[in-house]
Amino acid sequence: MDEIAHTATCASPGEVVTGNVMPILHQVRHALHDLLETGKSEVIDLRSIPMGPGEEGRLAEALGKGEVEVRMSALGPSEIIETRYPGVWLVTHFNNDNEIIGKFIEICAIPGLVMAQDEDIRAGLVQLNEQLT
Amino acid sequence: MSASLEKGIHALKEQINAPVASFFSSCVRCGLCAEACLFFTETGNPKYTPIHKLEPMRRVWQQEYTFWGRFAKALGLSKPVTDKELGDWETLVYDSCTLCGRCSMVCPVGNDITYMIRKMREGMAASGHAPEGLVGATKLAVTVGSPMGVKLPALQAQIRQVEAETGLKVPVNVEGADYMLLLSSMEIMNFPEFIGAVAKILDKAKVSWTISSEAFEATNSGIQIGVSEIAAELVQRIVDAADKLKVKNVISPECGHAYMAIRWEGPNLVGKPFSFRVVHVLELLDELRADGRLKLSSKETQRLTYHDPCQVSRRGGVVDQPRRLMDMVAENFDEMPESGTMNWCCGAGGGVSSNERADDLRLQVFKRKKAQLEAVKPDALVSACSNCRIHLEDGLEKYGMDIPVLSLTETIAEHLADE
Amino acid sequence: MSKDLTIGEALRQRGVSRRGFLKFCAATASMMALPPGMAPVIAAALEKARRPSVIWLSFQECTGCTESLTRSHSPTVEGLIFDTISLDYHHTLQAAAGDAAEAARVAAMEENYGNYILVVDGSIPTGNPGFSTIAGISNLDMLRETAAGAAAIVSVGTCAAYGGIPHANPNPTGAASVSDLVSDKPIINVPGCPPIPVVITGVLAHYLTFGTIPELDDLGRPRAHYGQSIHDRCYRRPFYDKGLFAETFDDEGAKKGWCLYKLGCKGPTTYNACATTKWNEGTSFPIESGHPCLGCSEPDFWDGGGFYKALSTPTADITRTAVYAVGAGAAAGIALGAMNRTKQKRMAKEHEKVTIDDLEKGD
Amino acid sequence: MSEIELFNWIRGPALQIATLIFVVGVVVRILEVLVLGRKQDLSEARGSGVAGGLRTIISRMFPDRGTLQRSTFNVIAGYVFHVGFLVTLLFYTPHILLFRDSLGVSWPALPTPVIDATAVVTLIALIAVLVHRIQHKVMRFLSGFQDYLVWLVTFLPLLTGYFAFHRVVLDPQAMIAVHILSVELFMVVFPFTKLMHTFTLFMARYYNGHIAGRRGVKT
Repeated sequence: MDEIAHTATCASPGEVVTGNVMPILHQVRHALHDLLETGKSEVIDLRSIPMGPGEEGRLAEALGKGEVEVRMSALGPSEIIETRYPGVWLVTHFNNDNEIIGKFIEICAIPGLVMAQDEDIRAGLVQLNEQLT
Repeated sequence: MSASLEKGIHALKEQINAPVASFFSSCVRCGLCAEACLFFTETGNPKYTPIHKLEPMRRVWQQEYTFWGRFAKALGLSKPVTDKELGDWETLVYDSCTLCGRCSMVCPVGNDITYMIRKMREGMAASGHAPEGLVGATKLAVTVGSPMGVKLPALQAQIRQVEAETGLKVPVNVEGADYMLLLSSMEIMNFPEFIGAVAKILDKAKVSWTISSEAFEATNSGIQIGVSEIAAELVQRIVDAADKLKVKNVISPECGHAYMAIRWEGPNLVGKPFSFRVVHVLELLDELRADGRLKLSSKETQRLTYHDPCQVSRRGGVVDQPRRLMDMVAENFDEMPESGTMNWCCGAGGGVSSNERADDLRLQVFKRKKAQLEAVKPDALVSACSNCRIHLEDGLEKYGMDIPVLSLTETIAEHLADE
Repeated sequence: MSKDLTIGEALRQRGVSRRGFLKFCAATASMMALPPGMAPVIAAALEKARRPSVIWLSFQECTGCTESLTRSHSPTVEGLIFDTISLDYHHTLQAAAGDAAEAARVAAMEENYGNYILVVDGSIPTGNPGFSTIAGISNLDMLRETAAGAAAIVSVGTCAAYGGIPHANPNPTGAASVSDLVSDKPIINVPGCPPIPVVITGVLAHYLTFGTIPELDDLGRPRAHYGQSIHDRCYRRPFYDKGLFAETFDDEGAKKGWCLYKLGCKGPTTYNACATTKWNEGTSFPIESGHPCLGCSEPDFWDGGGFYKALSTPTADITRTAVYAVGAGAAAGIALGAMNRTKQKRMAKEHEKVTIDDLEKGD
Repeated sequence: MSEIELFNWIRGPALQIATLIFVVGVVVRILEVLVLGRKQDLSEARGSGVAGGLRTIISRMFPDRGTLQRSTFNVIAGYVFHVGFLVTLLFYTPHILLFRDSLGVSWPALPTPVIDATAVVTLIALIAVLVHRIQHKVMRFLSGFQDYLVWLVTFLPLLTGYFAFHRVVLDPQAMIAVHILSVELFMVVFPFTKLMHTFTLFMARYYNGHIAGRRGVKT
């Protein structure tokens, strides 16, 4: 934890620390615990939390990278990365100009968006049917 | 028979100066002065809060000497001070204030409340609200020369008695003497031993001294009642006698207010500096001690404590001298809690003892001194003011305490080395 | 695109997958400053919501607000929201001009009477009606006429919300805000100069999603976006609390990113979402770029003292007043003091001698 | 008048009026006292009056033992609210900026959490002294309308400042306006009331110490 605390709070010279990185990590820890105990998933909207320049980077650094990386292309690209803590996902949505339109931490087995949606499956089936007939 | 409200207000207006204005401007009504006043602490009655005793004078200041007060007065918004109010304040200003000055030491904004009470009495006296006892004493002081009506023959009789007892000559009207001794009537009538003690000490120390037959009274009722011109007249008698005998020094006896009157108020009352120096008898004794001219052969062995007369120490500045003398004469000298400039008044100074109306009150507030003495439990109590001594004896008797009250000068005289 | 389509249908027609729609809803929830858990609710609501008709009126304004909203060429989420509405009249954006444009407005009003959303940017002159007219119609008349059939009014930008720059002292045109002139319709103020684009669309999204206007503060602003001050959400706040301030724009403090309070930052009295939502797709906001907040989303921000004067400093020249006051006080004080002194001396001079016979009261 | 116009009036003309009354009033009252003068003391001095006066200005900041023991609450609460009032007034950044802007001098500020805590302590102390004033028989006896008015005008700037700092009760702009207004009230009331002790106590202590100093008494 010391190392995380270090990464999370020690800014390089010229950087600004709001002190919001550590609380987010704690929130993630509680959410992970809840996920195991009750199966309840949680989403944290990173855009609602004040962040100084470089702080989002430090948060990402503190979370690290895990085994799964998903790239999606639906109404612009999306990036869904499992962090070094399984069950904690860093989700970033972009628009077609590659501008960020949403950034979340999701605590769940797998983010719902990754799963194929019934409606899309149905549409895909229709399409496949059309192709095969 | 011409005292009037107008004269009183006039006198108050006359008395208000920059210090008074700064004091009234600064008071925040914190009430801390109450806890410094034995009339409050021993009665618990808030009307005895020192600053409250000045309320009519404060109103005169506000109405006459502040811009918004003048403004309000011009608009008829302020309530003038009435004769009834001054009458109501009479007991507060005379009976329940000994001018001890303790409140002036604790006021956090630095108000010298005592200084103002002294001034307020000018207005009270001019408006005819001085207590009967003090009026009588003042009349005697002016007409007879002593507030107790002690005349020269009485003094001469006491001198003869002293001369017989000591075998020493008490010099009277000796021109060119270095020191002229003043006495308080109480000393002449109640403690003539004091004259003998001074005679013995000064004889051993080879000090040339005298007593004037024209001005031997040291006390000044004019100050206690608050009439400056009467006070000035009484001081002038001493000045004239001192000039006539061409003395270099005048000794104020063991009396607090006498010292205040002649040492600190005197020159201001007569309007010019004295041609002679004024010393309190303890100051003189301490000087002689320092010069090696005051030698003792033995010491007092009983446990002693020293009661500071307010006008000698807190208001007079003779604080260290009595302590050096006590150390010299006593083997076992213990200070009371809150001594020196923070000492508690006996309860009878400032004219209270001349005012029979205040007799019960002064004995009631003596409980403060009683508590102080109980903390030390001395075998005897030493002081340097005949007025304090009489009241201390009264108080001790009333509360059934068997503690003798001694004069510091007399105690020293008893232990003088023979050589 | 037919007006009868629901938003869900409209998006699907554009080839947006369900997954894309859900992503859109997640981003919309974020935009509306709603908790992320609200995304499915938004999805369900938007799926069925009808595309509302919107009439956009521009009065005394600089087009900055429209620019803010439309500056992006590609379909952003805000753009999509915008695309899903039926923008029936916007004289800057629409192709039609002159009578044709006015005809479109009148037609949209008649067709959707009582149901359309009226968006206003710019303040309305209440002085000479000729100060600002469109197709010969004064702004005031057009506002009254169009507002009459609106379901709700969105005042976009500080000019429409509070009068803005045209209203600044001495306000030569008698500029007034929409809420000054219309009182019988729900009005949502989206102030800012310009407002953050996602806030504009967030408000529209809210209306689309819930069919109601969002919760407003006492200045008519949606609490979701204007509920907290810039200062409270500012990443430089810790420096304020520690007392570390930039004193000039190029000192060490400025370089270290310390608080800009002393340089006139109005963050403490300004309510807006800049500090978290940020600008340019969340890139940054003025304070992050090193400039103090001007307080542009507050009424009369233009008249609130200098932009570079610290909030706590007086707007008047107190120093000069104090100097004059000392002079006047000294003169008056010496005069009054001299009067006091004279009075006191006179009292002493007129003193009647008190003798022992005067110690008792006369008759 | 719109809210901001009112706010600007409070920060502008109203502040000027308050400053004018405050400064003129204080200067007049100080001079009114000083010019009145006093007679030269003709008695032979035992010690230095000037030294005594100057010493007393400092020494009266500290109570004697007996007073501290007998009036512990009064002394401590008095200290706390005076120090707290001055700390919040003089060491809060926005206040320092105000002084820098109007007087041209500035000094380092204290961290805002410290100011925040100080304000709370001061408010509590002020409430305590009010309760004390009402309950203590001497203080209640001595107190009149002016004493409660002065308490109120001292309390309000702290309370409104605290509210403004925490953005509660009113929206912050309005709260700051109310805060400044309360300070203006304080300034206007100042020269006419015992608040003048802020300045005159130096004179009072000096005169007292001068009288005592000449007599060789340490006060």
